[in-house]
Amino acid sequence: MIRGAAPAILAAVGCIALQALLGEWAFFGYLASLVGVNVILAVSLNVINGMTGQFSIGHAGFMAVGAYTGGILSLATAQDRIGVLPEVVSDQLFLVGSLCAGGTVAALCGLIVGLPSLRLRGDYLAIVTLGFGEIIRVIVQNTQALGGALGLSGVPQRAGFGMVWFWVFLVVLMARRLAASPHGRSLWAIREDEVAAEAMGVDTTSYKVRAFVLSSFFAGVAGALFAHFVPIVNPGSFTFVKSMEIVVMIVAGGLGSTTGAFTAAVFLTLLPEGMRSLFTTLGGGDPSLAQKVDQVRMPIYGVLLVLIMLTRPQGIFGTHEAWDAVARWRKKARA
Amino acid sequence: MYGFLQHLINGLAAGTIYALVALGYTMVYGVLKLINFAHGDVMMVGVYVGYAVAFLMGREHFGTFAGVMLVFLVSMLACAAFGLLIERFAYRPLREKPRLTSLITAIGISFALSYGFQLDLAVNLGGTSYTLLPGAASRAFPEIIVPNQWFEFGSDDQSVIIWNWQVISFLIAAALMVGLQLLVFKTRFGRAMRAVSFDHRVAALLGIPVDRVIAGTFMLGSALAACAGLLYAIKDTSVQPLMGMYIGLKAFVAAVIGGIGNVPGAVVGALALGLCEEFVVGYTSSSWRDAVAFGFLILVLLAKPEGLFGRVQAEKV
Amino acid sequence: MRSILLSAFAALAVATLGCEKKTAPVEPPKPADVKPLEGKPAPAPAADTGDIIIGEVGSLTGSEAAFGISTRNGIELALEDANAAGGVKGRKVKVIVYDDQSKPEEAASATTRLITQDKVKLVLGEVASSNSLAMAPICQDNKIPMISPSSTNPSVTEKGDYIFRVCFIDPFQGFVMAKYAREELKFKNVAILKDVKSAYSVGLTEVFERKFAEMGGKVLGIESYAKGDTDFRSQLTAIKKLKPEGLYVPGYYNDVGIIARQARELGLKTVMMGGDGWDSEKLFELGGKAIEGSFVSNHYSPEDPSPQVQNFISKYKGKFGGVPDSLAALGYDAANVAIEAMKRAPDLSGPALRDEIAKTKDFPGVAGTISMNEKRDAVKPAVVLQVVDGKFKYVATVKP
Amino acid sequence: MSDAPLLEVKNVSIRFGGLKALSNFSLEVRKGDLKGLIGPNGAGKTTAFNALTGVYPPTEGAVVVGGVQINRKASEGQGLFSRGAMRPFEINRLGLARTFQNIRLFKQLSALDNVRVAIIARTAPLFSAERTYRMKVAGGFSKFAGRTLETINNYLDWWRAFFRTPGFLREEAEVTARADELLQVMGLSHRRDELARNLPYGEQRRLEIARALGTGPKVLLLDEPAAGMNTREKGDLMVLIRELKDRFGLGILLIEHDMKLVMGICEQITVLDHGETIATGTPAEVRADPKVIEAYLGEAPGAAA
Repeated sequence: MIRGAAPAILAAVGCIALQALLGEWAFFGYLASLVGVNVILAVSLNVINGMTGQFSIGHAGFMAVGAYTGGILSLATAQDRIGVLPEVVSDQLFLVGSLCAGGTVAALCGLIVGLPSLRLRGDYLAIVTLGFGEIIRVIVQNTQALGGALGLSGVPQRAGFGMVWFWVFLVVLMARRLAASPHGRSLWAIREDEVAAEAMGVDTTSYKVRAFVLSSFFAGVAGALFAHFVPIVNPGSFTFVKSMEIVVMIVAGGLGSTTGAFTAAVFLTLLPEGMRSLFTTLGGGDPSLAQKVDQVRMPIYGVLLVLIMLTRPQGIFGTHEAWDAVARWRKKARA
Repeated sequence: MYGFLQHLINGLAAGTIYALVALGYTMVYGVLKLINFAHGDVMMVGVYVGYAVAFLMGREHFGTFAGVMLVFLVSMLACAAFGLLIERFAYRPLREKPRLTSLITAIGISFALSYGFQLDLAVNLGGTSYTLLPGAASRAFPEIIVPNQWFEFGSDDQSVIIWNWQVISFLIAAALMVGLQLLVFKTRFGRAMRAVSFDHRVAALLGIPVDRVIAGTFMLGSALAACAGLLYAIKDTSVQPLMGMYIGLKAFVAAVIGGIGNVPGAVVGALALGLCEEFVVGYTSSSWRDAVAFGFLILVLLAKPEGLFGRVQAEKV
Repeated sequence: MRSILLSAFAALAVATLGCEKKTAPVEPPKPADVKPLEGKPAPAPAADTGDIIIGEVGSLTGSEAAFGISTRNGIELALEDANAAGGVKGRKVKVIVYDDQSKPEEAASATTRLITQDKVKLVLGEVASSNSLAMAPICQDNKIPMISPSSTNPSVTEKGDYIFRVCFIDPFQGFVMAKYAREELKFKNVAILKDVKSAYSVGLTEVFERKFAEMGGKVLGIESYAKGDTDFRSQLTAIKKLKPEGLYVPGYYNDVGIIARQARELGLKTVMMGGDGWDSEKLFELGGKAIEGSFVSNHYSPEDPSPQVQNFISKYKGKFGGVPDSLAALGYDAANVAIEAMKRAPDLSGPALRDEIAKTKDFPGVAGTISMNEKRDAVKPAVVLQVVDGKFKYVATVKP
Repeated sequence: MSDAPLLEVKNVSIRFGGLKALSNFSLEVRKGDLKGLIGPNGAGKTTAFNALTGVYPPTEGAVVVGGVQINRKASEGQGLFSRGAMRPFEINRLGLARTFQNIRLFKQLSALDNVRVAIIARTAPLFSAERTYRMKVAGGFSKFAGRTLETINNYLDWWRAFFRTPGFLREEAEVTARADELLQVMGLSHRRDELARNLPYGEQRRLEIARALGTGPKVLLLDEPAAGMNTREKGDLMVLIRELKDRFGLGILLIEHDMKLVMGICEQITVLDHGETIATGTPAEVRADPKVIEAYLGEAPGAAA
């Protein structure tokens, strides 16, 4: 057990060190956090869409649940601290508490949505999850206690990119170990052939619901992290478009490939920012060109998606994993 | 009572417009098993084409039968061509690939269109500037048909109003739906469509030109969308690049409620959705409209997972 | 497994017991990780001779794009003027504009980038309050002053002492219209149609409703819609039955234009009233004749005969075509307040600029004379305009 | 013990709309039985299998597996409010496993993983699996509590996988060893790490049997196990099926087109035509039955499908 948890502990140490080293570099930190949140979302959605083959397009809804739960908890405990600990440590402990709470509430929502709807066939499941995401948004928008349309502001900004990337590590580790476990095999089986899986004694509904709950948990954590480094939690951040962006990431990366989802999330999140830099450079430092071209980013994003699909429909990685390639390579090197 | 009647009429009228868009979704889903997320945006393109035609045509032809027909026809034709183009270059190459990839392509096209149309782009030719892309702001749709009260029943306090656009859209929608039903069940093309929807590989073996049938379905669906879009623009008097996304989503919901892939189902689903939304707006608040629409959808699916009219497709084992 | 669960519970229990209130004075909690940049030498020697860079974040795409573009135009014009007049301290001022797609997280990202990568001295923006709220804490933490041209939600400047605005706030605007409706138009009863999706509209409604009632009027009913709706006939039918003398619609022009048209179609002949969200050329295109005779509260009137305003308008027309709306005017003012502060400031460090902006008093802006109050909100009068012949016509000024 | 039927089918009928795909089908399988189900194309053989394994709940009649009736209530649909027939996986856990006419392997998984999916470890992380099962069977509140405990078990199980606890690793090793054993029995050890879709046709069929055996069945239903094989392969398969029966103590029911194979290994044969059972008996009896000959007229009897 201790050995099993070792990578996570090492990662925690590594993330703290990284945070300490690069914490000064604010824009990098912010961008890294944004990328990290998207990676968590993509890798977790990949568990349900990629590994289990169920098409969910309401991930932003679970993210919203996590963001608001975590945000409100942190707002309520902003002035509290654990007496015996230094303030930074205590703040981070409270943050972890908020993150877990956000994840748990999102997971509960996942259970409530998943139990009835995972009996539905693919496209129908998609529309139910989409509907759920929209319903969450409307509820938030109409609830004054959650800040209504203006959103929740003043959440203590406690999440550094070290914390975000620690969770990224956790979600990737989870996905990897899940994929190699009996659970993961059952999920793959459901993806490949639901009828056969059921005939082989796999309780497909139960596995699907559990995959959904796990996926929602991490979406909730991602949302809660988001609330702790973006100064305002606004219902506009969790629209259908956001859900779509995450779906796009996992499909572009290759459905079922955790490393693919990871890579695509990093790439697609940095793409707009990168285009911004590129245009600034091309414009010879003339910012007015950059700002004109800034507007073209979204249409280009759309066209790029079409092109990726046309040239590499199985996604960048297919169903392969980067670590499998590494393992094969090492095997070959040894032989 | 009057209020109820009024809501009933409004809901049905809104429903007929949803129905026209939903038909496109349902038909494409029927033949390709593809949720064409770009459908709403094709509709938006159609509306802008209509806008341009009306603008070029000039104000004096507004309200005349010929003028209105011209706007509708040109916009529907343009959309059909546009649908054909999308099918040919974005969907056809992916037909044998996993369905998700086409879905992502559809999303990509939807993004490109709805954000692309938000750009302000004009070219200067011979001193006059021509707008190529309309920009983000809403624009007033030319009054090719001025919305007015066609029929009012009751006194000033308590009255039921029927609008001219309600009657027009109802008539157009009804005519198109009957036509579509005839097309699907009485013509060679319809038979080919049904064969393709059953299994396009087998259909190809039987000598049905699958590519042409699918392309035709896309064109038909896109033309219907353009028509619906114009009716919508006349009703709401405005156009906006993001309009397609929302209406498209709603129409998709309607198609699923009715049982996606089923033509009468799409119509019933759309009417049900229109009524449901109208009553929510009328009796509670419009901010809850979307939540209730989706809630309604979820309830329907939970009770009847294949939609109201969808058939349970027993998987062959 | 069990032992682990137990120890987890134990740890939780200890954590709960060990919990106590922080003894530190109540102060906005400092983020643990984003370190302020104060330790760094702010004006690098080499940069002293180059251009002065300021940043702007705006919605150039997305649902609020029209506002963002107007604001950008105004700022561009102000910088052009300032540079033509010799710049600040002999240096040219340049603005870097980033689009935030009307999304808060993008606004935060753009702000961080402006401050840390582009090393701007000052940040302008945003129009939408929710986006400004995303930017404010970042500027505050980095001690870079931020001036919002037109975020009217009160909470924006509450985020810290580096956050300013050159416009009045929502409660004032609601008050202005209530006062005008009750005292000048002598309305006894009104109805309200609010946009529940926008905090702006909800805020204006609240104040209007309270003030109008305090002044002895009666609010017959409040109906609501959601931004992006395009069919308002249900709500308008309900309002028609109430027979109000006036209808207050504190929304954005996109919606208002359509609302007005549909109201007229329904035969609702009530006088409509609104706020600065109405201000756009597009309103007249969308609303057409239906909007005629309505009253709005606004930041400025293009009819103001003062040479400064007319000068601004003619330059704007020359460069961008069309009459500048109030967002352009406020963008212009915000940039000018910033430039003036930079001129006065001994150096261009954040704290120095902050102090100078806070000292702004009786600054002659295009959109009214600006004085910063202790809450860093501009204290200035509002104008009431009426729509006549497809144009806003000045009718009155209401002082705070 | 051994004389109680493992699978008992009583007067089962299945209707699709107006079409009666199967009517009054009855059958018993006991330990050590090797029975055959034959009939021309479209006779309802696969439909019968689907009825037994819970894919389509029977419209009428009763199916009893290991003493438990699997179709308590005939009800269709898959909505929230319809409960009744047992789900296929539950039936499988009662000891009924099957293969498919059109091979339905998990194509993107390795041969080993295909078998491992079927081997479900019975140890539980927190509450004993036996106890939760007993509680669930007891019914009433106890059933609810049992389900809750089982759910908790299921969720905790993930964390065992996540932390790679010693118990988890031991169990995984056991599962792998068992899967390897089954692969070896089916002569597929050399294909262990290959993707199922890359296996030759005959081996895919054998892998399907290995997978079905992985679930630890008492009764094995084989749907055309020899389809697409050549004569030699068929002969090998015949031997193999008999071996499996004895080695694992199974009852086997198989569908086959190839008369020679069926006649060669089955002790008893049921003949279906248009959903009706037209004959039951030993191979010799069936072969002589005039109705059977009539049903096969026009179709060359004995010809490979």
